[in-house]
Amino acid sequence: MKKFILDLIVKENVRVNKQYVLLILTADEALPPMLPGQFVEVKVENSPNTFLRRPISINYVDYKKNELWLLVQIVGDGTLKMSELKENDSVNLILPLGNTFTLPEKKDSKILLVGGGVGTAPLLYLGAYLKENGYPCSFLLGGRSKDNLLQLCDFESIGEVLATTEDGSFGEKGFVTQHSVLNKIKFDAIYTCGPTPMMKAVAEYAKRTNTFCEVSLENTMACGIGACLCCVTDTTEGHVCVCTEGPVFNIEKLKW
Amino acid sequence: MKKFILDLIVKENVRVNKQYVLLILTADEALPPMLPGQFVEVKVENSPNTFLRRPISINYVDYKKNELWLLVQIVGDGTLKMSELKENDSVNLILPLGNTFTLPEKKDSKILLVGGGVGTAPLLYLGAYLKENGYPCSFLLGGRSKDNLLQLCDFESIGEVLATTEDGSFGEKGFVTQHSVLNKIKFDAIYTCGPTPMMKAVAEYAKRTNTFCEVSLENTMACGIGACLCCVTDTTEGHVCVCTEGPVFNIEKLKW
Amino acid sequence: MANLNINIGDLQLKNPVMTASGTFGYGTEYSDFMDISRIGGIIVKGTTLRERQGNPYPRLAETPSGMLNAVGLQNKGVDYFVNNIYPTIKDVDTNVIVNVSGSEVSDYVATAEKLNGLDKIPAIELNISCPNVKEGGMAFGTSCVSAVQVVGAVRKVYKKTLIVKLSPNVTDITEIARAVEAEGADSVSLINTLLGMAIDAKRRKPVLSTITGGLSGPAVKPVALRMVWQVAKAVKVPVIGLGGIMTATDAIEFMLAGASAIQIGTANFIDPAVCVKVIEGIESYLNDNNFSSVKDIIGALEV
Amino acid sequence: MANLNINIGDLQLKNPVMTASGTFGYGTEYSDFMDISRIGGIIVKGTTLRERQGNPYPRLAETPSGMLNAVGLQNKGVDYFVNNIYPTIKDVDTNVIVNVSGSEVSDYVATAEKLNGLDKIPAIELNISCPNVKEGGMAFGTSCVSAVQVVGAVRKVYKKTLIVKLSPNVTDITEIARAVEAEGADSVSLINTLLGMAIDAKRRKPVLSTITGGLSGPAVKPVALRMVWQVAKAVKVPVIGLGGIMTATDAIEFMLAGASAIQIGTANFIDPAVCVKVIEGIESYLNDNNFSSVKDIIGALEV
Ligand SMILES: Cc1cc2nc3c(=O)[nH]c(=O)nc-3n(C[C@H](O)[C@H](O)[C@H](O)COP(=O)(O)OP(=O)(O)OC[C@H]3O[C@@H](n4cnc5c(N)ncnc54)[C@H](O)[C@@H]3O)c2cc1C
Ligand SMILES: Cc1cc2nc3c(=O)[nH]c(=O)nc-3n(C[C@H](O)[C@H](O)[C@H](O)COP(=O)(O)OP(=O)(O)OC[C@H]3O[C@@H](n4cnc5c(N)ncnc54)[C@H](O)[C@@H]3O)c2cc1C
Ligand SMILES: Cc1cc2nc3c(=O)[nH]c(=O)nc-3n(C[C@H](O)[C@H](O)[C@H](O)COP(=O)(O)O)c2cc1C
Ligand SMILES: Cc1cc2nc3c(=O)[nH]c(=O)nc-3n(C[C@H](O)[C@H](O)[C@H](O)COP(=O)(O)O)c2cc1C
Ligand code: FES
Ligand code: FES
Repeated sequence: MKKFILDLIVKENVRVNKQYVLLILTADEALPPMLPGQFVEVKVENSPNTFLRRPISINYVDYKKNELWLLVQIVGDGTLKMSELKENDSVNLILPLGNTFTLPEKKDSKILLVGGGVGTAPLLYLGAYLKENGYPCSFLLGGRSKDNLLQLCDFESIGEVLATTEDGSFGEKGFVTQHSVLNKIKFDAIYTCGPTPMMKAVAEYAKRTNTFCEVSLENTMACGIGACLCCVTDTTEGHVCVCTEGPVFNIEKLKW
Repeated sequence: MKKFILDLIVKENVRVNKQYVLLILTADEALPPMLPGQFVEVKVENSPNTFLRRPISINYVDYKKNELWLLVQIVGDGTLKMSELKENDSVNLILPLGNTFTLPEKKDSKILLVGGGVGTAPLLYLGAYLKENGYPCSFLLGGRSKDNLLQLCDFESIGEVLATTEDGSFGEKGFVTQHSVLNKIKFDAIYTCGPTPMMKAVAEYAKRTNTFCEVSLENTMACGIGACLCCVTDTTEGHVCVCTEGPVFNIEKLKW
Repeated sequence: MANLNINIGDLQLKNPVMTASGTFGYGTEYSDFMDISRIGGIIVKGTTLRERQGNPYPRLAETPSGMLNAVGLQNKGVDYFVNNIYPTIKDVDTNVIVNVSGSEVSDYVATAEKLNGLDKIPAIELNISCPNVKEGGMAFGTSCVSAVQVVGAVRKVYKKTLIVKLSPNVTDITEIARAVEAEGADSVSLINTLLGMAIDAKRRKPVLSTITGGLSGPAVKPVALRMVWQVAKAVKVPVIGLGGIMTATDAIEFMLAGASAIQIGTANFIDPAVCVKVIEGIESYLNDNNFSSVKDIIGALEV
Repeated sequence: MANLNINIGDLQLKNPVMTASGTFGYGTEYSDFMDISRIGGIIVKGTTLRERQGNPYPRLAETPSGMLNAVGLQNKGVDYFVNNIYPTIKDVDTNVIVNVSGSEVSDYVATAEKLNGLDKIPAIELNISCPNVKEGGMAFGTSCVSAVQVVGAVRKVYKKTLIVKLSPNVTDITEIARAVEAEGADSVSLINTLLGMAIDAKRRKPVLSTITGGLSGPAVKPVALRMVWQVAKAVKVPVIGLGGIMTATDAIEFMLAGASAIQIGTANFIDPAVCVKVIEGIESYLNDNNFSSVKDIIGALEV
C-alpha cells in the first residue's frame, strides 16, 4: 500500500476521560485507503522531550466523513502534547503503516476481538471492517473498572460486547481470559490487542483450544517503515520488524 | 538587589506589528523592585530549538498596576514562542538582572536617550524613571521607517521625541547621529541602546563632544547571573560580564 | 542555477546528499515519499559476510535531541544481498553504495570481493566503527593498527571507490583518518555513532538489551562538525560529513567545515522526505549567495 | 527518611549533589535562589596559578539540547582566590571544592600547594580535561602518560581529598581512570565537556572565537552515562558522575550506573534552583522505593 506524509487537520479533540483523548482528524483531500491493524506515525510538535515520531493505531476511518480517528492514552510528553491539540491544528502523520489482520475464509466464522486498555483502539476499526465485509463478531473488552472501558457505545453499535472488569463494576469480574464465554463458545478466530500479559494469556487460551489467533504487538519504533530495524520481535523466522511484518502477528509465528 | 525566579502571568499580549509584541505580565504578589537598564531571563517553553533562557530588557514597570512590560522582537524560535504566549499563560523569569544607568547629579541636566530598533525597549523605563525622579529628558529614536519606531505614544507621554528614519517617513531623514539636534544642543548625558553600529556612532559623537555617555550592550548569555562567564565584553579592565557589570557601560570603559 | 555535482574518487554524485547506512534500508522503503533517484547516493544497510540476527530487543532509546540504537548489523548476508536485493535496486538511477562490516579482516575482504563484481555498485563504505557488535566493528576503527589492517586488505581486492567510515569514539580521529588514507582509502566518512547508554531509573535496568548503544541525531552534531573540520584539514581525500544533519543549513555547515558530501541518517525517521528538502535547500543557498558550484563552499569557512 | 550521606575519600557530603565547576561561579551567585548550604558540595570556578583573561568573545553557542562554551578558564588566579574570595565563601556550611587547572605540571602543583593550606577547602578537583585552552588542559587528560605526571606531582603536595576530572575525548576513558587511581587520586569525576564546534552558515564563520568549544547539557548525557558505567567498573575509588543532569531522575541514573555522587552543570543556567530540586527528588525516590540509604543505589543497575 502506498504510504503518505500528510498534514491532517484536527476536526475535534474529544476528551474521553482523564487519561484518554479521541482525535478526529480530517483533510481537504480524500484520505487514502487504510486497513484495520495499521497505524500512523505522528510528528509531535512543541515538545522538547519528543524527538521521534509516535506510533498510534488507526482507531477508525470514516471515509464518508473523511475522518481518521486516533485514540490516545496520555503516558508521557508526546501523548500529552497530542492530547492538547486543538480544533484546526495541523498534525503531520505518516500513514498507513504496518500489516493488517487476516480475515477468516468463511463469513459465518465465530470471531472474537479481545482488547484491553488502549489496545482496544485498533479493534474498533477491525470490528467495523469485519461487519462491513459481512462478518459478524463479538468483542471481549477488559479493564480495571468501567471507566477504563473505552468507546463502549461505538463497539456496541457493531456487535455484541462482552466485558470483564477487575473490580466487577461492569461485565464479569476478573480478567478477560476468565470470561465465561471462553468456556461456552469455540471461536474460529480471535484477534487481540492490549497489554502484553493479557495478549499472552489470550494466546495461551487460543493454543490450548487450537484456535486461530492474531495479536497486535506494541514496540518502540524509530522509522515505522522498516528502514531502521529497531522494532524487531523474535519469531520462528528470527528477528522481524513489527512495523512492517506486524504489528499483527499470528501467534504461531511468535516465540511466546 | 535580590533576584527572583518567578512565574508571571500574561495579562495581555499586544501585537505591535509583524515583528514585535508587547508582553504585559503580572503576578498575584507585588513585583520586586527593578531598575531601568536591567533585564530578565525568560524560560521559553514548548520550543525544541530553545535550550537556554532568553535575555529581554525591562521595557517598563507599572508598580501601581503591578505590571512588567517586555517588548519582544521576533528573530528566532525563542522569541517566536514568546510572541505566541496567550492571556493567562504562565512564563518563568529570573529577575531583575544586570546593573542600571547612572543618573546625572544635577536634575536640570540636559539628557538625551538615543534608541534604535528593539533597543528602545529599556529607554522607555529609563525615561519614565528619570521623569519620576525629576529629570526631564528627550528621546532620539531611529528606524528604517515610521513602522519601525515603537511605542511612540508612550515615549511622547514622557518627554520630547525626536526621530530619524532612513526613508524619511517620520522625523528627519537619515541616521540618529545625523539628527540636527546633535549640532544644536550640548547634552550633559546621553544614554543609548540599539544596534551596535548605531551605539558606536553615538559613542563617537559623545567622545568628540566630551559628553557623558552610557550604552546598553547585547550579548549572548547562558546564566544571566555572572556564573558562566560566557557573556564577556572587552573593557579597559579586561574581560567583564555583560550580565552583571553591564548591560550598561560607560563608553570610557569599553574598548570601542 | 548552481552546479551540485561532486566527485568522491571515481564516484560521481549528482549532488552531495547521501543517505547514511542503517537509516535508509535499501532505499525502496522511502520511494513512496520522494523520488529517491534525486538523491546523490544511497548507502544501504550494513552488510556482512554471513547473515546476522542482530541484537535482541530493545534496540532503541530516545534521548534528548537524539536516539541510541543497538541494532547490531542485522542483515541477511552479502550473498543474499547479491542474489535477492541487488536485482531489485540496481536500476535506481543514483549511486547505490554498500556499507560493509565484519568481525574479522577476512570477512571484510570476502564481502568486498563479492561486491566488487556488481556493475551498479560503484563504491563501498567500510564500516570500521559500529559500536553495537561484540567483535570487530568499532574495535577496528579505534586503533590505527587495526584500521590499517582492514583497509589495506580490502584495498587489495576492491577496485572501485573505497570509503572508510570512521568512529568518533577516539582521542584523535585525524590519526586514524591519515592512516586509512595512506592505505588507499578514496574517502573517509564520519561520524558513526557515539557510544552511549540509557537507563530506566524506575526499573533500574538499562534501556537497551546491549546496555550501551550508538548515539545519533542533532545531539551529536557539534561533535561531528568538529571532527569533520579536523579531518578535512588532515587528509587530502574528500571527506563525507554526517552526524545530526536535519536541514540544509546543517548540511551546509558540514560542507563549510570541509566535507565534500554529506549523509543524512536519523533525520530520515523524522521526515522521510528530508533528503530532497536538503538538496533543494543547498541549491537555494548557493543561488542566494551567488555560488556557481557546490564545490565553492567546501571548506569555505572563514576563520 | 533515607540517609543521603556519602563519603568521597575523606570528604563527607551531606548528600551526593554537587555543582560542576565553571557553572556555579563561587556559589554566592545562586544564594538568592536557594539555600546553597543544602548542596552536598560546591565546586567553584577553574582556578589557575596566574590570572587568566580567558578567550575572546563569543564564547557561547546554543546547540540542540545543549551548549558549547569556550570560556577558557577566565579567573583571577589562585592568590586572588585565597586572599579575596576564600574569606567570603569559607563560612558557607557545605564543602567548597576548588577546581584547579594549569598549562604546566608545575602550575598545578603550585596552585594545589596554595590551596592545601586553606582550612575550609576539604578537596580539590584537578581539571586535566579543559578543551578550551591552548596549552595544558585537555592535553593532560587525553594520554595516560601526562595524566600520570600531573596527578602524581600534585598528589605529593596535596594532602586532602584529590578528585581528578577526566576528559571524555578519549578512546578508552577507563585507561586514564585506572592510571590516575594508581597515582593516588581519591576519586575521579567525569565527564568534562565533549569537544565540539558550531558554524554560522549565513556568515560562513565559526560561532565561537576559538572555533571549537566544549559541549555540555542533556545532549551529552548518554555518553556521560556510558563512561561513568565503564569507569565505575574499572576503578575502586568513588566515581563522581556528571554530564547533562537536569533532573533527579537523571542523577539517579548516574548513581545506578555506578556514581557515588553527581555534579550539576549546565542545568543551573536553566533553573538556578535546580540543585535543591534534585536533592529532594533523590530523597523521594529513595523513600518511594524503600531504600534506607543513597548508598544502596550506587551501581545498583540490574544487567
Ligand atoms: C503499533 C503501535 C500502535 C500504538 N497504538 C497506540 C494507540 O492507538 N494509542 C495510544 O495511546 N498509544 C498507542 N501506542 C503506544 C504509543 O506509541 C506510546 O504510548 C507513545 O509512543 C508514548 O509516547 P510519550 O511521548 O507519550 O511517552 P514517553 O515519554 O515516550 O514514554 C512514557 C512511558 O511510556 C512508555 N512507553 C513509551 N512508548 C511505549 C510503547 N510503544 N509501548 C509501551 N510503553 C511505552 C515508556 O517506557 C515510558 O515509561 C502504539 C504503539 C505502537 C508500537
Ligand atoms: C541584555 C539583553 C537585553 C535584550 N533585550 C531585548 C528586548 O528587550 N527585546 C528583544 O526582543 N530582544 C532583546 N534582546 C535580544 C534577545 O535576547 C534575542 O533576540 C533572543 O535571545 C533571540 O532568541 P531567539 O531564540 O528568538 O533567536 P535565536 O534562534 O537564538 O537567534 C536568531 C538570530 O538572532 C541572533 N541572535 C540571537 N541572540 C542574539 C542576541 N542576544 N543579540 C543579537 N542577536 C542575537 C542569532 O545569531 C540568530 O541569527 C536582549 C539581549 C540582551 C543580551
Ligand atoms: C538505527 C541505526 C542503524 C545504523 N546502522 C548502521 C550501519 O549498519 N552501518 C553504519 O556504518 N552505520 C550505521 N548507523 C550509523 C549512521 O549511519 C550514522 O553514522 C549515524 O547515525 C550518525 O548520523 P545521523 O546523526 O545523521 O543519524 C546506524 C544508525 C542508526 C540510527
Ligand atoms: C560555561 C562552562 C564553564 C565551564 N568551566 C569549567 C571549568 O572551569 N573547569 C572544569 O573542570 N569544567 C568546566 N566546565 C565543565 C563542567 O564542569 C561540566 O564538566 C560539563 O559542563 C558537563 O556537565 P553538564 O552537562 O552538567 O554541564 C564548564 C562548563 C561550562 C558549560
Ligand atoms: S521502526 Fe524502523 S524498522 Fe520498524
Ligand atoms: S551570562 Fe553567564 S556570566 Fe553572564
